Amino acid sequence: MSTELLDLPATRTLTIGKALNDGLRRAMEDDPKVVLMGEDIGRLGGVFRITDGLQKDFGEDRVVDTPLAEAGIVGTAVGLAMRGYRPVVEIQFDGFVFPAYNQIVTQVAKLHARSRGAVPMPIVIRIPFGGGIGAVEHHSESPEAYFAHTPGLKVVAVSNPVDAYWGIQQAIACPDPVIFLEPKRRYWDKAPVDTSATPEPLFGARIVRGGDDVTVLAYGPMVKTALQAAEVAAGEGRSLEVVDLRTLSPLDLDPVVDSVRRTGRCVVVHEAPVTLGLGAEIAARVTEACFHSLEAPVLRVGGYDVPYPPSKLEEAYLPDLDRVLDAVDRAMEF
Amino acid sequence: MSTELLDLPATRTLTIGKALNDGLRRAMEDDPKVVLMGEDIGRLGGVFRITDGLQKDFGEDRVVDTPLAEAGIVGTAVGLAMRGYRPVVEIQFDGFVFPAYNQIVTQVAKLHARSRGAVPMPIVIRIPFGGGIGAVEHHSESPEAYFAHTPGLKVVAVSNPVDAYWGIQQAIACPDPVIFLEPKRRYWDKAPVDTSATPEPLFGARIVRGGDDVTVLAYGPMVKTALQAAEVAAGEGRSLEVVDLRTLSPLDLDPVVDSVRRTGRCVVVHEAPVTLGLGAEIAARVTEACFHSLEAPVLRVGGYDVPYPPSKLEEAYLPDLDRVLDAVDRAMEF
Amino acid sequence: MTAVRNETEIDIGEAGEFAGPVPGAGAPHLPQQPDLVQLLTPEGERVENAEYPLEVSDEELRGFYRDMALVRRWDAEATALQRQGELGIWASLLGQEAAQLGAGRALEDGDMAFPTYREHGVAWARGVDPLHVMSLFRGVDNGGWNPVQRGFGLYTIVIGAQCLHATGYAMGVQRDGAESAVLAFLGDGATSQGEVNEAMVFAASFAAPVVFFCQNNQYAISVPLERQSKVPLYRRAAGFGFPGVRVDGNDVLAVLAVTRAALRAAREGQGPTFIEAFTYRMGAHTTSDDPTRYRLAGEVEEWKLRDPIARLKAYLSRSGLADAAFFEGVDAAADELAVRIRRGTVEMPDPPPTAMFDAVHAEQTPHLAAQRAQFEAYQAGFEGGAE
Amino acid sequence: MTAVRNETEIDIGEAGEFAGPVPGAGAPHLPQQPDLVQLLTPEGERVENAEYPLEVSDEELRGFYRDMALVRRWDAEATALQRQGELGIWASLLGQEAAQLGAGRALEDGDMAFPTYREHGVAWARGVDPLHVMSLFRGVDNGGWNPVQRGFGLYTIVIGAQCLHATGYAMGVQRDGAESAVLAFLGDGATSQGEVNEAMVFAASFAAPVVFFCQNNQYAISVPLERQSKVPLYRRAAGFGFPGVRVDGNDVLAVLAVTRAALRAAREGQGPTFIEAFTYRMGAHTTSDDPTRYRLAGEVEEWKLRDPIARLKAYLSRSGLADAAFFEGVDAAADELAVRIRRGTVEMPDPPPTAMFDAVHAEQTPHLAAQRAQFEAYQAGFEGGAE
Ligand SMILES: Cc1ncc(C[n+]2csc(CCOP(=O)(O)OP(=O)(O)O)c2C)c(N)n1
Ligand SMILES: Cc1ncc(C[n+]2csc(CCOP(=O)(O)OP(=O)(O)O)c2C)c(N)n1
Ligand SMILES: [Mg+2]
Ligand SMILES: [Mg+2]
Repeated sequence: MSTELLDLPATRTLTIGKALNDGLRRAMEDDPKVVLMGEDIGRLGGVFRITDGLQKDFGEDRVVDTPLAEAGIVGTAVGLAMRGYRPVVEIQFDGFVFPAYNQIVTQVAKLHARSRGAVPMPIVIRIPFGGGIGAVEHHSESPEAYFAHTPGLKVVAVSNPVDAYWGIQQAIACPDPVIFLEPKRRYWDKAPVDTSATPEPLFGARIVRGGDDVTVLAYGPMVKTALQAAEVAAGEGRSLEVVDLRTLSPLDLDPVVDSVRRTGRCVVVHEAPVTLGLGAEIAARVTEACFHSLEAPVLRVGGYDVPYPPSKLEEAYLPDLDRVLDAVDRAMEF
Repeated sequence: MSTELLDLPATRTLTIGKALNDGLRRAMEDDPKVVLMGEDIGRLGGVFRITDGLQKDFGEDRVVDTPLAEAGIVGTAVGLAMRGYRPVVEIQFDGFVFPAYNQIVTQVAKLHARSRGAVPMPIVIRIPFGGGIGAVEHHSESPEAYFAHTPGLKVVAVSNPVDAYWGIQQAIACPDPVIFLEPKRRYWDKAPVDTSATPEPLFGARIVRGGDDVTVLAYGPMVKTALQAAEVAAGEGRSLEVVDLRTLSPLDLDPVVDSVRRTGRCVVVHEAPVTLGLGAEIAARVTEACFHSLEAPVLRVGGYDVPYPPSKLEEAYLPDLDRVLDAVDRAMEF
Repeated sequence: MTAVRNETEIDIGEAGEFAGPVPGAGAPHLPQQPDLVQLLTPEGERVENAEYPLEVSDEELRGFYRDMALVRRWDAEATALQRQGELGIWASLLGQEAAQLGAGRALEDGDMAFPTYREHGVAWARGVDPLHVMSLFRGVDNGGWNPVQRGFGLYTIVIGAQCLHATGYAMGVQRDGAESAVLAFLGDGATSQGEVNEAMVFAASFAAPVVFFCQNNQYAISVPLERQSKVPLYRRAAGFGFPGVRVDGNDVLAVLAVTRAALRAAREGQGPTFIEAFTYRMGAHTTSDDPTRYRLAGEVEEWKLRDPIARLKAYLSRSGLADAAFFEGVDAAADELAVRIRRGTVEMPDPPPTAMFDAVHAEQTPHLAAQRAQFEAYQAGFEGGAE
Repeated sequence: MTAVRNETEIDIGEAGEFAGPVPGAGAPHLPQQPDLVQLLTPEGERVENAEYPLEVSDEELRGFYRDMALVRRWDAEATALQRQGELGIWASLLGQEAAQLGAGRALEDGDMAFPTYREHGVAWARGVDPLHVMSLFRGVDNGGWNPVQRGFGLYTIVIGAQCLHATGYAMGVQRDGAESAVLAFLGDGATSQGEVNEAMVFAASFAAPVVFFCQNNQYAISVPLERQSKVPLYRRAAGFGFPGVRVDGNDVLAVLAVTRAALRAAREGQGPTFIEAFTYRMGAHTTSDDPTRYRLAGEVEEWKLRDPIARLKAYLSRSGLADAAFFEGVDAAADELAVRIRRGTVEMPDPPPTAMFDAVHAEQTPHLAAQRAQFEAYQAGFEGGAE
């Protein structure tokens, strides 16, 4: 087994992609039951190289290049989990998770409840998600709401290298199934990661920028966009509080509610279509919890209710800092 | 071809099940391109007998007993639609739609957009949905939010024999794919149906009981529950306005907004888990549209965020009139 | 080389059982089927098959009879209980006792089975308490046994999903270096599901120690086999690169021998096998079903001639392995079992409503804990109000 | 009857091509493969196959060369354009020209083809303007041709989904009583998808006039064929009850003959056929891929000896059917095509952003109309603000 990580300084500047790779490596070193499965994850190291080098170091039994069948990957992961393994599945792109949908919704999500707790399902399903990379159809989607609506699943989205490094290890250690969403267009974003630190809990939101006027919620790739918007807003004398939701199921809304009670205004941002996107749930819950504090309805900035468009149109489709600021303006004017 | 319907009086008392059967028959008579497909829909007439007698009268090419494979059914329906047919697919139970999920989300929903309108997808996917029939796992689910979150699909839910009779015909005539949800535990509910009337549009909500204090929204099986609640509330001097949403995608919220601007209070009821159920979207939109009229947040009554429980627990799980009244009380007290 | 169209056509013709409109009906005596492993004829005569030698003690033979008779009695009692409103539904195994007991008894300690919703006979063989199965059909839970401990998965209602679980479990067995095998149950209808075929792809690709045991009971609810496949199902396997075999599913000895051989091969690292147990669903699909709508009474009558229990009884009697006292003893035991099952079922307490919140996750979420608390408060308030 | 384990093992041994670690690499001269239909050897010699007699005119032969050369030139230009940032990605067909043109030209008027994302050669044969294909890879739209009018479906990126569409379309052809057939394209990797196997179930069950044309180019991105199947893919079909055949996918004549025969059988009501075109992806999976990570250069070199275009060129030259002037003419036409494609691509206008709202439904919803209007107002306000 490799000891590659041991010889390195505790704090290094890592991309999200490399942080995931290191996190996976560390999880595999820590627990021999961790098995990675997916299409092209072995020799190729995955189309985004997130599993680069792991098959070489851990062998073909622990980093499994599977046949081309997503239901098969997730369904066999269920069996491996029953046998005491901790499978970590890579779905190559967001748009290709649907062949596995039946296994995820009717089996992965339900087996623990079905067995009244006798059968844990410590499966992680990694999905590079979201758009903005100029890809063809099915390579830019944001399917998180489908999973967050499904009881029995936990859903997280990371936005930065630190959360990527710790989050993947925490998701693997979690005894429940976790849909682990990776912001594919931010894979190359860098930050220093202290691998000797004590990580924050996986299932918690985090205030990433303090502010007074409007609370802006985002997750995954949109956190950066929200922060950019806050920067611009600050220049215009407007103070945005930005929350990285981090966990989408369960949602951690306590810090959000505290914030909105202070600011009185809330904007949620995501790439997924607005209708029944995470923003809908958040709006409903925040409104209920903050009814008497709200100066404006919770406003949502998201993808339009259309199939993800051809890449020449994705800039118009995707929320950007201007659309966030537009929503902030509308919230202020309400 | 049968002329069974011609010899009957225009107005008859029909169950929802029989109204669907008559509606399907009439659609098949009107358009030779209508083809029914599904498991056990032919000789058996479907497990709920919704297609009873149709194979006998229209033959095996138009009422097709398929192999046991939902992706296969929906995927071949796509091909038939491309060839100019209007396939009407029966999914035997809500919980068995997931093997077809990939075809529905990545193909049925997207082909019209993918082809820039060159390929219409006039497919109807009929799903008996919801609980309350004392069934085993996977036979009592409410998957509507998964579809309503998917751009490109239209989603309707019927609650009564009149809408069943006309709705199925309108869905078949619709050039777009329609997820057609049938309230399975109400299949045996009866009402007079005037088959010579002019039907209301398919994609519209309807106020089914006027009231002043709280607007209660429901669809499918919960409409009856909402009406029962209104009846009891009336006895207690409280006046509920009940809206049958009828269409879930697109939502028709104009009459809802009008109503809530009057009542100032709104409760949404559905069987699906609350988190990211239709109630979330409705709460978000109604709040935005009625922000200054609302006396209380939009409250949601739904299934809990757990897998649909074993049938001995479904009474505790499912919204009933008491839970609706409890929410009404909470809305009044806010 | 040429396309295999002609070969295939000839093959279909030879097998012959698809000639008539009703599968099997044209061939009431199974030995007419050239590709069927059989060790006990419908008349109860023991025959040998060189490929599948079977040593089985007299005690084991009587045990099989006892098992099958008891399971059949259980099944009848469950059907009666459903009629009386004590179960929500029941999926009868009537006619499939030999397939299930033969397969179930071929399993060894450490092996794992993944059932559909009809494998009560296998449950029995694995030592699952029948009341755990009853609680599922009563709507109390989804089956109360611990699957891994019992070596018997939970019933799986989504057709075919368990075949992938079985294959994955077998991949785990492989990684453990264990000498165990996995048995995946499926129906004839299930062979059409994509996931089942993916399970065959994975099993073949990884040479996983899994055996697919398909009970071809001729119907998927109302849909006869021909809609799923025009060629015998056991041939599906060869196209995926592993062996398929058809066994007389109403012959408990043949099923035992064939399943044992396949499991042994799996344990020895030879990879998967597909077994088609040719049998018949003598009853309705479930208690909700009305088979008179889609099949003729005559067909059922013909299959009665191949009854798996009568067949073994004939053999036991004829060969002097069991006498009237033995059969009476079994009947008495069956009656006792029925009483126990009836009493246990009707007395089964309803679960507490909060149970639905408790096993959703291994680590309960604050959200669900709060929802549970609200639920309890609501229930309590309601009781308070009723006081 | 017995399990077919031994049969299967022998079969695998006979076919032999799975012996080495690299598929096909151990057998650089295809005639070593006993189960491969071939009409033109890698050296360009015409051979006969009694099952697949082929009459083809000199003009047609030259046409095939021209088609393949032009399509290869298109492919090279597209790769270059991607490198220069004019396309988002490109999926090269390099090495698969014979498979695609042979299959494409076997189609008749009224037939329908359902491609994956790599069938540029089939698009060409169906008369689709290359710029429609380019617009997809440029991100302007998802392919601008009318699929039904062209008899050529839109590119399908979700692996295998189109096989069900093809089967359903064929069921429609059947209902219309039309004498047409449908050709479904798929890759070797796609054979593992459940939906593809379901398509085979449906096609067999309804004897639908559909032919599955699998280009086994030995890889699914980085994953070699052995991960999907240990036995030759064409054998998959027999298990579903219809014929399978393997053809030399780098031999345009053999592909034409075999595909024609299968389509004819389909049109005549004989049901589906599965064709495995044994070929090789000479380039990367797409322009995003780096094949040096998973395969050796030597393998590619060996396959160059079987190049489909060189092979036909050798035959045409040797048999005097084409002279230097002809080949120069083709080269000139190819250059012209490349210029047209380059110009058309770089000059292609971006679509108006509102396009994303316009074809979601056949009947626009009020909701989407409102969202579109908001979008326009937002865009306008933004432009106003920028002034
Ligand atoms: C995915 C899925 N689709 C449909 C059903 C409904 N259904 C329950 S049993 C059954 C037939 C199964 O037939 P077969 O596989 O032959 O098993 P058998 O019931 O005969 O034992 C069907 C269609 C289901 N349970 N799951
Ligand atoms: C359902 C699905 N899963 C994964 C992918 C990603 N992907 C694109 S091409 C490909 C390999 C396809 O291999 P094969 O079928 O052999 O076709 P080839 O590319 O070799 O022509 C994969 C895994 C996809 N497009 N769809
Ligand atoms: Mg069956
Ligand atoms: Mg390939």
